[in-house]
Amino acid sequence: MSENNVVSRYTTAARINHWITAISLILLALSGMALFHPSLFFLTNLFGGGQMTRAIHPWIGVVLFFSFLGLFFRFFTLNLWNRDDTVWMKNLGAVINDREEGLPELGKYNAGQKLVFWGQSILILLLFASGIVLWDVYFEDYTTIDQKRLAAVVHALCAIGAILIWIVHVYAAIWIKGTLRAMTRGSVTRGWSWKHHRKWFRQEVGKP
Amino acid sequence: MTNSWNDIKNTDLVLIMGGNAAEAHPCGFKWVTEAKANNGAKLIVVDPRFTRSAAVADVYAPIRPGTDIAFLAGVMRYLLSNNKIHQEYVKAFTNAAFIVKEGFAFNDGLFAGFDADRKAYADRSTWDYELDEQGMAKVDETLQNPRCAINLLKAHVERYTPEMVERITGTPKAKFLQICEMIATTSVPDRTMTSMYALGWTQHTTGAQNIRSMAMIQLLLGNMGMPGGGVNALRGHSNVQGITDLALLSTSTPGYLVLPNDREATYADYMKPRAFKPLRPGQTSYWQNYEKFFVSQQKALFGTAATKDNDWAYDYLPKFDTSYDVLKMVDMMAAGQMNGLFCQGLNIMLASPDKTKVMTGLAKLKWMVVIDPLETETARFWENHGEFNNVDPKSIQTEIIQLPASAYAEEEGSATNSSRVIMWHWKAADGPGESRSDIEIVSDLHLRLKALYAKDGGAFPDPIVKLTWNYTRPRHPDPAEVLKEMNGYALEDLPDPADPGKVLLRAGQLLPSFALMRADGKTSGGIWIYTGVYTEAGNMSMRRDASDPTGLGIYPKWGFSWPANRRVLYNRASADPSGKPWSERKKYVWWNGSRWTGGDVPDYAPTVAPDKAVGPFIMNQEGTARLFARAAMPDGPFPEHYEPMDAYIANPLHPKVSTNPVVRVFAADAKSFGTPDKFPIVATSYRLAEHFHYWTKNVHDNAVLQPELFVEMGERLAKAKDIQNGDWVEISSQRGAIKAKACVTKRIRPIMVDGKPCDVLGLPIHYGFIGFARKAHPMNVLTPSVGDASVNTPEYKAFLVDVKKTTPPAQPAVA
Amino acid sequence: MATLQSLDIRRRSASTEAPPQIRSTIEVAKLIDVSKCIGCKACQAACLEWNDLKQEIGYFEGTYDNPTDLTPASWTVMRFTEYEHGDDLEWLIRKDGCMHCDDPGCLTACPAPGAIVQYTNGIVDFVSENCIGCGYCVKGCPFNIPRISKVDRKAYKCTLCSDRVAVGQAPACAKACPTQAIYFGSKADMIAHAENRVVDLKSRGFKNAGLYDPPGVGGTHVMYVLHHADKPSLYAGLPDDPEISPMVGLWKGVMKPISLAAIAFAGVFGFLHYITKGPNEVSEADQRKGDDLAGGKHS
Amino acid sequence: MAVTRRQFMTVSAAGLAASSVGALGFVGAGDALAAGVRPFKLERATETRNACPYCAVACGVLVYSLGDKSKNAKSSIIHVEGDPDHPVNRGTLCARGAASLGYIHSANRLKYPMHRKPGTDKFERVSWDFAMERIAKLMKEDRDKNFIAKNRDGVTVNRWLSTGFFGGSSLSNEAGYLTYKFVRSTGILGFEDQARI
Repeated sequence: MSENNVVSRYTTAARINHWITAISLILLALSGMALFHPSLFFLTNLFGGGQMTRAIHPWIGVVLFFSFLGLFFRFFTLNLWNRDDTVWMKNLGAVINDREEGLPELGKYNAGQKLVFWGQSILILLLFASGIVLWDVYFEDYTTIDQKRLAAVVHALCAIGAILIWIVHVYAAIWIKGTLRAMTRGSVTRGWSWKHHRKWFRQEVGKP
Repeated sequence: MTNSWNDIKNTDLVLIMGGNAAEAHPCGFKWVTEAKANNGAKLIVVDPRFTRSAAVADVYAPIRPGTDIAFLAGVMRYLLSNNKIHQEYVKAFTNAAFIVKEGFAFNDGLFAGFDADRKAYADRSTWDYELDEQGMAKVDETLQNPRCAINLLKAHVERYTPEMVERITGTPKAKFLQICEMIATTSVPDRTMTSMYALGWTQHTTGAQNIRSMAMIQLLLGNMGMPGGGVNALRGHSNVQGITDLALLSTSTPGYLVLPNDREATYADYMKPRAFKPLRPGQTSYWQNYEKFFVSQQKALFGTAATKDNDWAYDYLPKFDTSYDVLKMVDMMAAGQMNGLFCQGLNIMLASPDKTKVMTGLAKLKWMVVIDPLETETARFWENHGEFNNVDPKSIQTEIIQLPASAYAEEEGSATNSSRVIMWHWKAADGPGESRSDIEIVSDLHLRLKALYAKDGGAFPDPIVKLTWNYTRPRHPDPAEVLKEMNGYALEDLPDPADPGKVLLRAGQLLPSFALMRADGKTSGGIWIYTGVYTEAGNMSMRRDASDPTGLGIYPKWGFSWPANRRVLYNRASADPSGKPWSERKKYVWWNGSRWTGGDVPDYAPTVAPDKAVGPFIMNQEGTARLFARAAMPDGPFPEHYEPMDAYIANPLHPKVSTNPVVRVFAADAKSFGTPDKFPIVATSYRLAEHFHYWTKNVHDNAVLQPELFVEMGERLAKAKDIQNGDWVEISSQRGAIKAKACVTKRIRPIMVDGKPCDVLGLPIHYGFIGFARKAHPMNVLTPSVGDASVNTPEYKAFLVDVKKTTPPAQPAVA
Repeated sequence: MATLQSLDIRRRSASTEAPPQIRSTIEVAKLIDVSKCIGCKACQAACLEWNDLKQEIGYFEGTYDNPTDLTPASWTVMRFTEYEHGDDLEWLIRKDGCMHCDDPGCLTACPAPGAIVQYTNGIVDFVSENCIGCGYCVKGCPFNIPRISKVDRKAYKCTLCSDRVAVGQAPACAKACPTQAIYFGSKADMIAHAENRVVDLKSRGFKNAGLYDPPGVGGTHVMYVLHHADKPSLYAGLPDDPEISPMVGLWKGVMKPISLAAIAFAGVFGFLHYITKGPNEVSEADQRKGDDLAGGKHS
Repeated sequence: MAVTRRQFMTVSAAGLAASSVGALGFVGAGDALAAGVRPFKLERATETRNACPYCAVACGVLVYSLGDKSKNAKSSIIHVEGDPDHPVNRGTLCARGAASLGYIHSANRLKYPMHRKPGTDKFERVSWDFAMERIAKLMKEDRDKNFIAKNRDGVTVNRWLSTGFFGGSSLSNEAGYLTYKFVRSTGILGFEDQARI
């Protein structure tokens, strides 16, 4: 740590893991949207055309899945739900309006982050499963056309869900200043920690 | 065909029996669908299997293979006993009223004159008419005489009751009667039935009699010579009609003339029985012209070497002591009596019955020449193909020369379809590699042989050295030039017999009609029935005018239909004795007061008035068609049911004469027939819509459409033998065994024969060990080497087998 | 404007703009009369030959169906069904292949612009150049027709010989068919012809004979005359009442705009939130408190 | 219409623009159509009338070949379809006829005369001249040795039984007639074709 007045939040490995996931997700969203809506088909050019987009998309999905699996096992214990999260959720309005005073002190993740975590976990699992069903190159013969049709709907719905969650996630990082550096430099300021994740901060400070 | 493919559209009822037109002749079958769709016609299919023809039939009836005569005789009995015959037609145009000689009889399965030692009807003298003092046949117009042909026929078929028909054929009585009723509806003058048959009738030891039975039915119904009527052989190869006309057959010469035999030592001996004097007053008896056709042919073959003094080179023709047909040749080969063999586009190893015998024969040859566009099993019979052809090349001493022939679309010339229409085809491209046309190959061989004999002499060189080959380019004769020779031309000026001052034809001019042929050597013509195909007006086979003025599908200006561009044979019979059409609906050819007219060329002298009472069947001495065949058939003047040589049951009609008594069985094959105790299943062989004989296994797309040999069997049999669809099974007969994949189908059901259920099994023929389709055992391993009593067409269509589950062939079936 | 005068485009997959619609041409149709079909596979052979397709040679699989299913190189196959009822047996033989729906599910499902087009004459054609091989057409099709090639990952199916029709010729299969079980012409003529055929079939005892032109997909440009029009599924599973799957409808219908709207809404919401609420920043006080907490520990 | 260089440039530029737009996914309907519909492949192929080689219906066929039969174009058959004028098939073909292009170009077509010596396990390529000379010699040897001029009763029979000839029923009439003349002149009686089997 180059500065003394920061708190370490993510290890280098965690950050690499996160960014692989993030980039995969963005690429998946771009390629997926290109194939989802005709007005966005031009995005296939980013991937070398329609055939390439179609071919690459599932492979990126595989990367995302395993990358996310890493994140999942890294963080799932920290994302277990507790009573404070329920309180926090009840005061979501206050959170959005940046009036967090009086809310319980938070651990490493607030309820919103936990929802992002669990939301993406479930959706990525569903996306992976439905994606396999749709991945005709290798798995065409294992499912019926009706199952594939269902998978297509599930895949699209989950993808939209995941994109929406991603938007919330990204926006939160942009809105809450000082957040981004957690994933760029691995550390956050003490003030940020105090303000947003005081319980976690106390724990970090209390560490030997 | 007596009629034509197009004429089928005029029919009211189609009976497909002894054939499977939808699969074997789909584009001809179109005219059945047209008749159904536009003429309200019904379609009846009688077949051991529910075929693709049956799939579009109005009525389907199963039948045990090899029992068609019982069925058809049953139909005759129904028509006669219910008076559903065309009375006036039968009386006037058939020999129904002719009185048959005393002494003619049929008892216990045998006609009069049987010689048990020779296994032949040695004395057929009673198979004829009573003649009067003038040598004319006696008739009883009242049909009262019990020896009238029709009364003898009635007595003969009386045994074929619906119950007996069911007992022999397995066709349920109700179905049989339903079909009889339908057939009977065409006995009226304004309705006709057409019969479409092919190898399902010919390939039996009673083959010719099968067809005769149908001809008799059509005569009883008054359907011969009628539009939408006739007996129509669908035939196999694209030019099998032409090649038959041209007599690439052991004992024939072109135009259905007959090669001399040992009993005809001199030309006079040969011509004597061919005088064909009329048997009724005033009849045409067209074969009286036999000598004109024969002499013209000899002039075409031997030119100036054929003279009156040397009896038109009579001795240049070989004489036969017996028929050297396919079965006979294979028997001789297997006995080591042959040294050389040519196979020009005939894959004998797959095409002949009893493949094991064929193999033995081929291996005993000193040399064989194979001329073919394709690789064949015959050319490679010495090559080891694992289980499918398990031979040791080292032990086979046959020298083989394989010559590449050009094929389809690579040469020009004419061909004759089964409607007897001669049509020209043009060349589109050269053949592959160094391939040559058959014309070039044959010409080269002949010229080399001719040169050898001219130079060195040898055994009787004359016919070879004197054979005409005076084409502009002898090694590459122009097909048009050859067709002109076949058509014939005048060798000298031909004066008009009516007006000697006039010349009918100048020397060198092409004959417009065989009527101008002469027995004095002044005309030449290779095949009289083709005369008119190439006249001074040009090559008629090239005509492509697709107009059909009458709408009856005659197409008179398309190609040239032999004889004399006639499309429906015996068409004079489409008008009643007074020359009026039998009905307006079936109007075809009629007398207009001064001549015969209509859309077709009349099969009759054009200006002979009806009151001259000349019969419409002008080729016959009596001028009528024959319900009673006289001595024309070796196995009886009436058809009789005999069991196939692999007999499933003892013949219920006469168990002591169960099979055809005059069938030729070679000594080598005496023990080659199966019995139902060892082989309890009746099998038949057939063609599939997707393949043509043994050629198309060499065509990728056809191999895609039917890739592998299979054997069809009913669910009952499969269950009894624990066979599932797609299993490998072994099929065995007295001749050998093969493996194939099972096709278990509802389309073959067991039928009740002689009171017990009979299982039928079917095998397609098309597979072998050469080609892109999966390798297979040739199915003719199973079939018997025995043929029809009249013409020795092998009995491929009814034999006994057994079947059991087995393992896949040792060598994987990879193409 | 279409480069081929005879084939104007009516619909185009994954396209936001409608092609020019000013001209009107006759609609064509292929009428497959199952009651005349002899299953000779001439249509299959003609199709393979005309379209230069090289189908792999298979094995006998216990049935006359060869190949056993449609493939990228077999755009039509005959399907044989042995239909037993009581003592009677019928061998129902149906030529299977693209139905050229008026409302084509494949085109609806296709995400690649112009990979599937529907001409004004009714032919639905795959434009291989634009195909991305995603297989959505397979999922969109109510008849299970398109097949994706393992070689070039492009979708293939019957084109109704658009190349032949474009120059005024009948499709290769229709021309070849020996028994006129395949008939080609204007859709109006084909319907009229079918009506005559139905009368003939009824006269032969097929009380339920009829025309198969399923309304669920807006009608088709390949129609069947069936002897048992009340039970199309007898014919090797011809759908009784085909329609584009509701799931495909959902996926390719309302979901598309709603999803985009949701995403846009999320973006707009964030933007508005940011400009109204401003960034969520750490105050000096929080900073100090944080330092204190950490500092206490550190010093 | 003559296209000036300037017009050509303009056209090209427009084409370039169009193709760039195309690259972004806005393909024009016409382009899609042009790409989608295969050009009609027979437009200038040479058409020859022939007859299907298979069954005895002998359907009329139109054979299309590459090239216009000009001196420097080697004809190669590219397509076969039914002849609509032919009264019997009226343009239709069955599964065999419709696939007959595959017969013409079958990999199993014979291209060269081949010779298998007794007891060997392979065919060797030989010249036509060798093959024909050999056949003529074999024929003459066998005929001279086994020709039967008279039978036991002294009747002139002039037959040759030790060699047989199976002819093909797919020969043209002319080839069949010449085959008949050739074979009959030698005295061969074992002379058959598919008509009987």
